[in-house]
Amino acid sequence: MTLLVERLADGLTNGFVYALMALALVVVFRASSTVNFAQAEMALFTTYLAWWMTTKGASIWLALIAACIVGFIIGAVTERTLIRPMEKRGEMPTLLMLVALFTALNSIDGLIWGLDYHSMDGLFPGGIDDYISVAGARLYFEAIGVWVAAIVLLAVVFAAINKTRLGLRMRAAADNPTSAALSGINVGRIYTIGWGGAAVLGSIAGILIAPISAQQLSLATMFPVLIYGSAAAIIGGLNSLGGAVIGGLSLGLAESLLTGYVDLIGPQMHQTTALAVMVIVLLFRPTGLFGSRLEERV
Amino acid sequence: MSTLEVHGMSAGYGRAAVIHDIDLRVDPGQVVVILGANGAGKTTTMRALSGEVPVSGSITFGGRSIANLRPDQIARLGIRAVPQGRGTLTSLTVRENLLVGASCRADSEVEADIARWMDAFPALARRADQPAGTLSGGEQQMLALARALLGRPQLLLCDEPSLGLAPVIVRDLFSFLSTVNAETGTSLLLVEQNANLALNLASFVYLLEVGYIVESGPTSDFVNSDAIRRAYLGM
Amino acid sequence: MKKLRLLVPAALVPLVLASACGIDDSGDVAGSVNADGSFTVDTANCLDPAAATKEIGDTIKFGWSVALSGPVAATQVRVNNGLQARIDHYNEAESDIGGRAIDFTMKDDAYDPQKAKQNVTEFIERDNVDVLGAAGTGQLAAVADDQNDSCVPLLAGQVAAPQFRDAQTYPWTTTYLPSNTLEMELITQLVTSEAPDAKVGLVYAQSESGESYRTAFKEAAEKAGIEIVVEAPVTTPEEAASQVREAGADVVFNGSVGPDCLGVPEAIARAGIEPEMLIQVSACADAKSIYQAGGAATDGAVLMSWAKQPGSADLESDEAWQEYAAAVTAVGGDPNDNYTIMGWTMMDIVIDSLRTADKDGLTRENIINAARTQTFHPELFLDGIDWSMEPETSLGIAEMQPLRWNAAEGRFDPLGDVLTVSK
Amino acid sequence: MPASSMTDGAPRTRIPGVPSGQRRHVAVMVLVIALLLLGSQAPVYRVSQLTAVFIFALAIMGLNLVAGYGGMLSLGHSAILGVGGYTTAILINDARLTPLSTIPVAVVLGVLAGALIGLPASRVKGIYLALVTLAFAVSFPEFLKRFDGLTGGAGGLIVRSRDLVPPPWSGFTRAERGEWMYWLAAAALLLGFALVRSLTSSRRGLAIRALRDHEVAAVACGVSAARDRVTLFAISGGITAGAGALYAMYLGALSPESSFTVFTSIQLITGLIIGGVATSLGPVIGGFAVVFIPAVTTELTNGQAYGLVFGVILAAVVFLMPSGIAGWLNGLPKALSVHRHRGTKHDPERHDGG
Repeated sequence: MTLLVERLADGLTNGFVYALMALALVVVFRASSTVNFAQAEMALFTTYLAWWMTTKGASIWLALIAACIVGFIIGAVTERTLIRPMEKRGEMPTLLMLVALFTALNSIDGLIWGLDYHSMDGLFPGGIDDYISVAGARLYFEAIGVWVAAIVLLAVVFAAINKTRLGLRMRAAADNPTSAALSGINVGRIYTIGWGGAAVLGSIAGILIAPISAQQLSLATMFPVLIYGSAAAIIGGLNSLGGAVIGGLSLGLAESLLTGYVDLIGPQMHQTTALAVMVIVLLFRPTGLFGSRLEERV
Repeated sequence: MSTLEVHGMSAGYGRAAVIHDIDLRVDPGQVVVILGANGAGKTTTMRALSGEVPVSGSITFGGRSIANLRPDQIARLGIRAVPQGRGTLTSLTVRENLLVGASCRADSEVEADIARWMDAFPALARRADQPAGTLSGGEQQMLALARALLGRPQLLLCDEPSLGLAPVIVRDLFSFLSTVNAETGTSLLLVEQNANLALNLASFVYLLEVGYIVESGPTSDFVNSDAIRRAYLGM
Repeated sequence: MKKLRLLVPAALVPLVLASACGIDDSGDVAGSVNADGSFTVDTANCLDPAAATKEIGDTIKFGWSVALSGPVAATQVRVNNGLQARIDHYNEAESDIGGRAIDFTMKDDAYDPQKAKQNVTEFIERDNVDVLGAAGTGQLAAVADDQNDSCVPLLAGQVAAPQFRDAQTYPWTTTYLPSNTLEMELITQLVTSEAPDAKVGLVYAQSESGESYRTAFKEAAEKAGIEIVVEAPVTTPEEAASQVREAGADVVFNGSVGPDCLGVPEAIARAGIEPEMLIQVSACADAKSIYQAGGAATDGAVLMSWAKQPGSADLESDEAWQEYAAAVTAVGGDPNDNYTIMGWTMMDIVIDSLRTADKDGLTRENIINAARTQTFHPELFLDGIDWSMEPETSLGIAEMQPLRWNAAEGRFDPLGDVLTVSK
Repeated sequence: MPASSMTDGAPRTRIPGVPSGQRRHVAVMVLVIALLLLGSQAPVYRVSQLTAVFIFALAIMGLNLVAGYGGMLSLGHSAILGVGGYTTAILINDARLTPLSTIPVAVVLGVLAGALIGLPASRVKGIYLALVTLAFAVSFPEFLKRFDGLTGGAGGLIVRSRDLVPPPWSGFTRAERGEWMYWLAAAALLLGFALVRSLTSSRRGLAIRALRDHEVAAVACGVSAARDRVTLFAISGGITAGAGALYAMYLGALSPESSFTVFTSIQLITGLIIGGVATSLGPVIGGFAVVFIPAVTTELTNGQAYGLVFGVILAAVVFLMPSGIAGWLNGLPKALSVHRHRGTKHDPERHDGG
């Protein structure tokens, strides 16, 4: 029982982080019909920035705000300078731009902050005694904090997208850019904001995961999150916001339970497990579980 | 005073121009129709005016040049287009579609306008909270019209509103357009294949043939005119 | 398509014909062990035997292929500081190998075997280096054959894998890191003496090193009659800790490295386990980033060491340490870094080999002969522990001192005597 | 279809059976052999570097079939490269086969691996396909670790150089293994080149390009989209796995953590883009890029800047040379000659004016 609770809790913690990353990917996909391969590396950059600020004495919350601002700028500038010019050239050049950005950003992190891994203070108390006991399992505030933060963030995002004027514009631009533009919506600006917002989500995901990641904060911290996040986004449906969250949570839980309980899969194969689920879903439902139409340009 | 004035406008795709050296004018409150056969360049003309296609030549609206502005800039200046194919935002609800139409307005009368157009189109009111993708073709056309009107445009561009609709619905649509024009004073620029309907509504006509304006004049000049037949048959 | 159908078989036929016979398995003799236990390498197999026996000129060219970029470069750069500092110290203060200077070059292989091979080929063929170095099993695997065929000694390779210790297979290669087999055997000795009848929880990383620790520990535990109650992989430290707790282990061996050096002890503490003994591998020796950062979670953690640990009380009065610290500071490194200490001692050992070889004339042949039969006490090794190479086993480090982390004092304290491998 | 805009295939009007064309072929062959001879005389480390270039070029050539001619971006070719490499290494070490005889097996397994990775291509496209192939790339090292009895797990495999001696009939001695590998890799590259050329200029090849550029139309004309896509992946897999086999023979060491990760795929793609997508020379140029750019940046900066340089070059090429260096070279004569009026490079956009 204790083990089960612990595994569920672990799965949930990871699942929420995957959900945030998946949500960021979906927001970008809805804007530019591409999967932002550099999403995790943008997040890594801002997470490093936040960590660096804390080493200089800034509070982690101040660092979080700074990371979000810088994240927004990186996302927005990327959209304007690298992605928009590729719009007419299609999927492949866009992807390649993102691969280029991915490589370059990781390299820049290394150049600026070195190659060491760092332990980073979290937003929530992380001491050995900061836990509550549930069925013998210790649920640490760090993990619970991630859940709460993610839930709040998701609620804010969903409210913003479904209840605000900006959200309406974003949905309109994602649904039919031409109609949106003819209705007076500056679609380009909406995309820029979308990319920026996605990068903010990623930045927060990074600051949530880095303190509890097995990798700590290092150049390799965020890439696995991208893998799981994109698998979650695909499973949910690349243009479905709700699907991303469900995909992320179920992937986190499935990963924890399957690798824990199913011997055949074994511990070596946990990324493979997630990706196999993704491929199977895609083969049967090419648009994911909750995705609508497949982007098709003839 | 809103007046659309077009001089020497050419536009097309890539380097090949589809329409050449077009002159056009729409006065306040006026209903103008562009008639022409398939492939004459009607849709290109509309897309040029709404900013979707790069143009050369001069286009002014209310004295201000709008040539090569972005579609959203043109829309915000008061020209709204109802595109061919209706451009329904399928995953949004009917009500949200209408709100998108009003998304650039900061006044407090948006809800009143929505109520007004829903009154005019009860079908929209009945399905206000359903995804717009579930509407029938005729309902989507009305939604597109209502969405455009929610921008309170001074000029409405309608690209073949009758396309693919049953005759009875088309009649309703045109009578509605006439009401709108009368009640709000919105100018209309229509592109139509259905000449009879259009001529009933319009006060001024342009004939487009393979990219050129070949004739123009008040509607009365064109009733039973050979020119219209020629424009359609391309003779 | 027709053309295509013809092309494929036309290409395959000669290849299949060529395969008619299998591989000839007869091996070459690499060298011989003399009556006095020393080693004489056989230069007859060298691609250029003359180069192996030619006296080295005024400069000893030394090429290292290491990761300066990529994921493992973090720790590697810290090792490199030690290497560089030792070389600088030699060139500035010693220069006692026939007055020669050492020209030391590092090339980045980004932990990629293909780039390592490229680097070593350039070192051998273009730069004409006299001594080589490499780090990482895959990298050494990609270069060892070329390097042995060329008869350029590769000394103190930063590798723990045992296959490179065989003097008959790789006569021109020596490695520095103690084999995991040896370390695990010493750890089981410690467990037997300190916690007899312990139920051991084996935590291992799913990496090359992790798997190798796991295998070696299981073998050693079986010999020593120690019960392993669970083998928990570090999918996440939390998952591993949960499994250890469920199995009721009272001694935990953490066979993982890198961030898990700290991650696993923290997860163990957080899972509410208070093991009698938490044993870490020697690669997890970094006091600052692991033990100080770990707080209560790492208090009392045990590991094996052969080198002096930063933070020990007596370092202030240790002249060799002061010399080392000054040199490392000069290259911008941190003396209180175990990886830097390691780099320094590695180079210390190489320089000693060169010195010894110089007595018979500094040739590549004599260098490797000297390195294969070497007894030496690097100043930064713990007292009572020597570097001892003999051609039969090529262990180098055969003894270690168990240390226990004392969180209150912020240092490692010795735990019992120096342990030696049982013959 | 988007992919076409960056794959300016440089259409050439060639009239079959005209002798001048054949003479040109002979001239090109002579030139190639002369260049290869020249290369073989370079210093040993250079020859070794060129061997690596040829091997990567061959791997990229396989990738070019799907990503270039097929318009399907594959991030899974690192796994295929690994299948080839591991097949060769395991057959040499465990079955004691001669290195050469393992190549056909590696190619066949590569064909199967390619078909497997390409199977989803019959269902999903574009970005989705890229993610599916990414899944294979990420999973491959995990599979290697899972089945460590066969693959050596995370520690990898070593093939001893004495097992890699050139065959006696080749005339090369053990000491000349480097040169032997140089010629072997060059021969394999030429073979791959001929194969891709004959494939892409065949009717099927045209159909495949049609599929890439105008799927609906191509399917309407009787091209079987699903089957052709999978076939293309299979052939591509064979070629890249062949490169993998050579890689194992060249290097003598395989390491799952460093040689066959998704970053290798990214490297291959970068090479292809820089060289020129859907051009026949692109992969060769790409091979040079993949081997020499890191070599140069390492010399200049020693370390971490390598990724930055690679990223910047990739972005710059995508921006400035949409069809890569090969495409740029192809366009050069045209650009230098008199400007022709109608030769627009851009795809005509949809033309649906009313």
